[in-house]
Amino acid sequence: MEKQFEEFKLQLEESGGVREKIRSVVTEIEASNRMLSSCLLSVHQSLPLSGVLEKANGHIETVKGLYVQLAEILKDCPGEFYRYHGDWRSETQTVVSLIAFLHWLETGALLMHAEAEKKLGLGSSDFGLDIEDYLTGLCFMSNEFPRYVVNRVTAGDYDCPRKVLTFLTDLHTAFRMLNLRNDFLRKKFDGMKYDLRRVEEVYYDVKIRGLASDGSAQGQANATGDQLTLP
Amino acid sequence: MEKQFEEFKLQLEESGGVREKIRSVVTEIEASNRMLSSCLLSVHQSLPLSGVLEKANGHIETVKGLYVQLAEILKDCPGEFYRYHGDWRSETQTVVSLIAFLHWLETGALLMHAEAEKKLGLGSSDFGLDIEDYLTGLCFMSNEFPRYVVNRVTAGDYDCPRKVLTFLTDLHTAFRMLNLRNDFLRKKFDGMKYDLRRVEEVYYDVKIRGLASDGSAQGQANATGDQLTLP
Amino acid sequence: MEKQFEEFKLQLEESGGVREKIRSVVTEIEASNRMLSSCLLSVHQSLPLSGVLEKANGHIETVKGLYVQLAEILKDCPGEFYRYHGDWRSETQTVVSLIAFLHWLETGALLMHAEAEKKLGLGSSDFGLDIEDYLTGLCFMSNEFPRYVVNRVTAGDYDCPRKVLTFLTDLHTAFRMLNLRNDFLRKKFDGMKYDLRRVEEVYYDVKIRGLASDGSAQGQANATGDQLTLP
Amino acid sequence: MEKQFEEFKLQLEESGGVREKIRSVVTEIEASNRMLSSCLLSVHQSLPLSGVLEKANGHIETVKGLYVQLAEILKDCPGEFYRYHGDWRSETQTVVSLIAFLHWLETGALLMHAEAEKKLGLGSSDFGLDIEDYLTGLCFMSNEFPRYVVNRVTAGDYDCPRKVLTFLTDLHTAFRMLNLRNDFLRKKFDGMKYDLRRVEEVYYDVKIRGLASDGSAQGQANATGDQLTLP
Amino acid sequence: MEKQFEEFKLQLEESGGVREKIRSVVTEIEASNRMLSSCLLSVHQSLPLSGVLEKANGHIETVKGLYVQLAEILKDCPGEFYRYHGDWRSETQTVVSLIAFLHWLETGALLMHAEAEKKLGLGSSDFGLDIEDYLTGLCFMSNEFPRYVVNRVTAGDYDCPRKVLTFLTDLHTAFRMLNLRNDFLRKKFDGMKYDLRRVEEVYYDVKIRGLASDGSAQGQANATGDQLTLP
Amino acid sequence: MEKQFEEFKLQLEESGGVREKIRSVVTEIEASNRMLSSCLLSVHQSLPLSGVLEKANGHIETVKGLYVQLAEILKDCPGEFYRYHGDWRSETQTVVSLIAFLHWLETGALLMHAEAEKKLGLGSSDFGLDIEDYLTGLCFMSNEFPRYVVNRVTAGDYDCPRKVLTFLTDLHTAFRMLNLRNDFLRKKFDGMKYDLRRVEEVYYDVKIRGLASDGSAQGQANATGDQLTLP
Amino acid sequence: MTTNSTMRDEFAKHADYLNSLNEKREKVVKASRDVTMNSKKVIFQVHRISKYNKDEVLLKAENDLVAVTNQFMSKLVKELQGTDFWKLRRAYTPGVQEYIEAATFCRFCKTGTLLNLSEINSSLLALSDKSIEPLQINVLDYLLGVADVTGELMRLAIGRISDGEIEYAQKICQFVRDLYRELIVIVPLMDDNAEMKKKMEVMLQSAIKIENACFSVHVRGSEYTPLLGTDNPDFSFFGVSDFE
Amino acid sequence: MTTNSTMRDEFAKHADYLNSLNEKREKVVKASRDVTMNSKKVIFQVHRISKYNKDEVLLKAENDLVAVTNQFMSKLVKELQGTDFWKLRRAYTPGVQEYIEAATFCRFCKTGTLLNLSEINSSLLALSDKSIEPLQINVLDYLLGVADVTGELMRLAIGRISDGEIEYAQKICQFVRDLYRELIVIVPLMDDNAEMKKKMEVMLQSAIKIENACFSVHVRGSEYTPLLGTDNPDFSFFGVSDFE
Ligand SMILES: [Mn+2]
Ligand SMILES: [Mn+2]
Repeated sequence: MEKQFEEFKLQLEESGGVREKIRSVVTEIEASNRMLSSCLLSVHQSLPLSGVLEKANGHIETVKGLYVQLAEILKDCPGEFYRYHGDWRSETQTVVSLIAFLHWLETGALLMHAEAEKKLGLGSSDFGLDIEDYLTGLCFMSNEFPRYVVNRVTAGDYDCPRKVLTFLTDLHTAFRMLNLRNDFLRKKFDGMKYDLRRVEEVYYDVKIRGLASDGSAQGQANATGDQLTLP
Repeated sequence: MEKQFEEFKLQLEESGGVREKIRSVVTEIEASNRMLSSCLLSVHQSLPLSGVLEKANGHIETVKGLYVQLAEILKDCPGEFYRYHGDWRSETQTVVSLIAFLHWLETGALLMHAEAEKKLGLGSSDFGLDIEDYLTGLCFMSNEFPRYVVNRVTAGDYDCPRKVLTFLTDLHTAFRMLNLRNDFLRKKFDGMKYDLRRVEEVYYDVKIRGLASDGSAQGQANATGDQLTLP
Repeated sequence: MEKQFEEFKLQLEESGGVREKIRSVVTEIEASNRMLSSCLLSVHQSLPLSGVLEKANGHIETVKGLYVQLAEILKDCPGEFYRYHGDWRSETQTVVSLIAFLHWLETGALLMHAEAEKKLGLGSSDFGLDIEDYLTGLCFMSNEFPRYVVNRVTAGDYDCPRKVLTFLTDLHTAFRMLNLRNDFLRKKFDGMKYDLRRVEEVYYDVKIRGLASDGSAQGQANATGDQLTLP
Repeated sequence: MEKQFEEFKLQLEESGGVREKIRSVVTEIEASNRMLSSCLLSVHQSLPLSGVLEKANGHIETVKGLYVQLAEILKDCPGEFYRYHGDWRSETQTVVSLIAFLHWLETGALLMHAEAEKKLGLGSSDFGLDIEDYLTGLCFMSNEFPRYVVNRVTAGDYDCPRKVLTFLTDLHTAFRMLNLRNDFLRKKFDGMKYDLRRVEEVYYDVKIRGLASDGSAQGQANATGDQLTLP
Repeated sequence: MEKQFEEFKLQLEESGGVREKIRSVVTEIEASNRMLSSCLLSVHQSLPLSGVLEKANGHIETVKGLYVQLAEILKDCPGEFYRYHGDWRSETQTVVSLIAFLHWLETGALLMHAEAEKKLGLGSSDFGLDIEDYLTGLCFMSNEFPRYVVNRVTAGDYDCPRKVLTFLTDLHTAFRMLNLRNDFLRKKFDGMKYDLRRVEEVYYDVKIRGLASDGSAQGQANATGDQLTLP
Repeated sequence: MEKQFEEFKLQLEESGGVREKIRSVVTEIEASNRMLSSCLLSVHQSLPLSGVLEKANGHIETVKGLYVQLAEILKDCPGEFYRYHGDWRSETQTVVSLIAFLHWLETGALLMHAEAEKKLGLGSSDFGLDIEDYLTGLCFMSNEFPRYVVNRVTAGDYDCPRKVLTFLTDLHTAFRMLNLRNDFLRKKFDGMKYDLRRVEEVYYDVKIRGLASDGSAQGQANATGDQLTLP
Repeated sequence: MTTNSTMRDEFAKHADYLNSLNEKREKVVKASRDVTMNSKKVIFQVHRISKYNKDEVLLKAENDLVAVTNQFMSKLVKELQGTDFWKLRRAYTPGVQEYIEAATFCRFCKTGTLLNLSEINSSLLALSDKSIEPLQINVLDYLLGVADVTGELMRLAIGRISDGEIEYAQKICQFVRDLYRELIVIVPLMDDNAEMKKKMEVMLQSAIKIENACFSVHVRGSEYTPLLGTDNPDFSFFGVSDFE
Repeated sequence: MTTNSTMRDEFAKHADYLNSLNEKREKVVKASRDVTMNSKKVIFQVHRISKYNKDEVLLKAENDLVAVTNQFMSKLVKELQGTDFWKLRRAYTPGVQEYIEAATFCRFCKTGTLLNLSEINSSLLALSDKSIEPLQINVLDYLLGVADVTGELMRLAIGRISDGEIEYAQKICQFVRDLYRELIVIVPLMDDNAEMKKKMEVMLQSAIKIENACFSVHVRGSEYTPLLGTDNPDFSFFGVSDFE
């Protein structure tokens, strides 16, 4: 009996050590996420977008470095990715939502799963970006849009709602293809329709007042800076 | 975007399918556990032990078959043992507690981790018996002993408390070597001391009344059947 | 549209009326249950059992009258027993627990389902005693026994634990035959084992002190009144 | 005692079996509802209505088939419709909301209770469409209209708000005739007034801008396809 | 002990009886409120105001009769007004909102506390109108105005927003004199700001289009009937 | 604004750093406590007391060193003892219970507050032993005695119950001088009554059998070693 | 504008009303907290009872209770004078309940009986200014306080057994059971009984704890009854009296 | 017995300690409640602001706040003197938070800036007895109070829009956003941040409410910008000024 427990002791200490290392990196990821999030929040204030994006990309580099550290730690535990997965899941969903929002700001397009992995320095080893985490992150990203379009319109950018609406409608349609289980992700996705609805209403508000361009005439006069030219 | 979600759909359906298959086997394991538990419970009623053990071993064969099925399902998902682990964790802890108790009844010794794996047909493939599940199972087993000694003494078996006490004290000492995290297992282990305490009290009750043998003289007169001769 | 809603109005008012009538009877059942329960509580105080039983049977007559009223109300809604069932379910479980306990006090035997229906004046019409309610009631009854045996022993009745233990063990064994769903009843039944365990401990306490009769010698001297002679 | 529990075992297994069968059909109904809902949602994107309706009617056929299966299962349990009713209640309310919305799109009129039953293949046997489920479904349908009129107006259909407003006002007036209990349905109905209010606001928006036709001149110019011609 | 509890039982049964009587009257008040509300709601549909008011006043007579009944019941419980107050509080807040709205429709002025009491037949005995209920009722009344002005404007009454705006602004200013706790009333009062905002927006809409009269020339052309001439 | 928050961030990071340092020391205290507890637990198994005490005192030295480290850390945060107090409160209560039990084993007397501080190397600086923690620790110590006397009697030391009983009775009487709030400490103190009761029962058991010495004749025959000679 | 100033007058009245109501409520809450804290002290004083100091300890407890009544309940009564008691009930019910708990606890220890609500209320009459309606504690607060006292009685019973006063413990057991049996019928009649329902569960647990303690003493005593050559269990060995 | 009496002496000390700690806690709780109630009144006074009475209303609010400081905060400070501030923090934190809320609210309305913790703390220094360590509000209570003020700012913003003060509303909006962006980074560093996390959610909702109101005014104004022949939306139609 004693010999067996001797061995258990070693194994438990080993996995305890792994957990401790993970915890420490995850705490740093959370702090970086907060910085990134705080930085991205300034898009609501119509500061010049280029400055925001540059600063944000700096934070992403930090986060990427941390994920590489995580992957390094996990390298010594082959086949145990999902054993510890719960320890960084929530932070990963957050970071996906942030980098996907940022990507949309930069390109007007959806950040693909492979791109997200690349941005976080993952995917080459066993340590990948779980699909459900990626999808949950997209749902969180969607939650940012209603506030964004409202503030863009207040800043005089009447074209933004249409663009966001197109993007969100496509995303929502794509999600509907999936057969989601009755779980956390499903609930988050069910919430996405409220974002869509709110964006529709904002679009309605500018459209009915004749403020929205019809999308055909690109590049109309606008005075509020560089945010409009991007997406 | 569509292509990516197409692919997600396939992957989610696949893992959904795995989960469904697991669920169905786990439901059967749970039912078998109930049968096994029900069968083992009759030791509290002082039925002849040999009959109980034989029947119980039959149920274990069933459970073993089910675990082999589980392992078979998981074979197609290399590296994902811990992804689905939560789906059968609770049932596994229960079955460990039952077969360890049975093993003690048969041999008076602790069922080792390797023996437990063997009894459940596991260990050869990726699908093993998680150490923490094994340990949690032992804690659950310990919970059965207070009731057992009480009923054995009522049935006139005054030697049982001493044997159980020795066994539980050793087990408790072995557990104390481990550096448990502040989690479920730790809480269960913390509960073991109440079992120990209760068995000590029963031993005290028989000892102070001069009913306990001193352990040196084996084979003293007892009238209640074959249970006493085993451990 | 109007005509349809006109009709709905009538139907909703009708079923509303039924519900109101049921509510009023159920309130009375609850009050009677309280009286009955208060009356039965005196068995813990070792008052002469015959007086308690007589008074209790009086209350049961009242309850029976109320169930007959309920059945009468339901007669006008054929096929809708289960539509309103939730409105009296909890009170029915309580009353079953009370009359089953009373029955055991009187006869030492289990109150059968058919007997319970008869005691409540049910069974002839569509209005029967739902099996799961009956079983839940038995679980509630079981919760009374630990306290009962403790108080009986304090009152000097050392034979009571053995009788109760035999009864509860049989009941528990019978219940184990059932394949209960993972619901309310299952949880209540899972609780029954704690009652059993407590009664075993009380029996142990009297047995180890040589206070328990061995069950063969009936009618030994006891001074605390008529409670002992019954079961 | 044993014989009684033997019998209970059979009965519980039987009703457990019924429940399992229902569960499996209801899961399919839920999936079909999701397909139907997803299909109907495209009316918000101003796709040609005729295609949407055709596809939707296909899904309804599937759902109808499933309800026929449910009714078949229940045939063996006369008088127990309400015993299992809770198992499909929520899905039924959803399907009613969907087919009623579809019906309005096709005819501009309210789907009557009898029509709803017919669409779901119910009503001939014991298995009918519970009135409260039907009414709750109508409330859910009402929740779709605010979003619908917003999107229709955005798409240039300025006549839609008036039509919806007339319909919702009538529906709301009809509901007000009912004396609803203080329950789930009542809460849902209380929510309908917010839908009404929102539609009034959209109507106000088009009216004050002189965009709304006055309802007398049908067939004014519109460019967004066939949706406008229907209701 | 028994004697005291006997007495308590009588007292509590008595107050239970009071409560039951209150409950029955309150149910009727609630039904009358629904009728009154339903009647008043037709002002949103631009029916001739005089008819609406007449009918509404009829309902108020009914409600008044019911409050007199309540006061009668309470007469037997001197000093216990606030013991039972919670039983009719919510209905009283509703009725205040309705009669205050009606009063505004009739006079364009605020219904004072004393007037409200008079309309409900209260104030002479112990049974008065609680001030916080009165104030909460006024907040509820305020919630009706945004919908009202929207519908009035839709019906062509462009003078209504200005009148409502003046009234609501004064009411809001008056409310700000109060020091509220962080409770229900404060939350309701917070809502009044949004009503005010909405009415301003409608006023702005008509003003900017030159539709609003400037308030000096009464009796300008309007085609939608008698509603405008009143306040 | 930014400047102030920058400063806050620094301050909070600093106190976060303090917390982290504390956490690390407290983890070590917890581990040492487990060792100490494990070592003291062997008194239940009747190992020679002197060895146990020596080993235990070694562990206490370790713990003392850790508390000195804690005090050192806190030196940089004057006046903030109670800010971080919650972080080591539970461990301190545990260590008090252990050293107080050890002290009783060595001297038969209560470890006073000042003595406890001294044993932990505290009291000279701002970092003291909170009185409520000390008292809670004493309650925890009391919980050990019932088990201790049971095992001592089993080991043949019939004099132990009397000594423990005297000590616990005095302690209980002293505790009753306190006016406690309805908090954690009161709940723990309530538990002490049950320990006292249990020790009395054991004392009664040995007394009634004539096994207990009457306390006047020290040094009566005992065979189980040196434990008895100490307290 | 006239309307406007009429409105202002109306709301000025309401503002005064709300301000004074709030101030009164605050004062009542404070007075209630004082009653709570000092009633708790009385309860702890009673728990200092032992086999030998009973009279002395109870005398002090009773004096303390009188002080609570005269100093703190009277303050509460004063703050409440002229208000609707039911309106501010939530502000003072904690204090009143704790006071009931302390008063009934003292009484039981003194006489073994339940202190009646009418007795308490008549003692409160003396505290009130004669000209204004005096505070009378209502049945609900009384019952809520009485429910709490069973927890203290349980603690007392365990202590009494330790002191060898088995019969005293059994008397407490009987008393708690009686209370429970009476209350179980009354609870559903109480105005807002969610709080009381929780207390009933605690009360049942207290009763069971006392019963288990009595059971334990009984079986232990019974084991040696024949040995000691007597019919009645001899509990004189219980308690620590014989070695002090 | 010696042991016994030593024990008694020891526990007599502890009893005194616990009694005086409890009494002090009670006094602090009461003082804190007074601070809360009167700070709330200051907040309501600020809300009485309108386009025209700004100076007058704020002057009264500031005077009221000074009264709260001198009458009620000073009482709290007095009760706390000589105690470990962290030990009794739970007893006074509600009052202190509400006080921070009132003080920062006043300051924002006056100057559009955030009142710093150091300013508040230096004003408290004046209240303390010089010989004893003065009460200094800690960062946590300050931040919790500041988080609350955003709710009041939201109410203020809605009111300002009604008064036609669109720019004022936008200034508030900017201020609340800045606060949120600063706090979001700091929250995880706070000692026990469950309470703060909840407040952050409320704060975000407040920000969104202000943004929506600003949006609504903006699109409505923009619709007619061309019509009015100007580049900037004309908000002069907002507010009730023009018909009074
Ligand atoms: Mn208490
Ligand atoms: Mn506030």
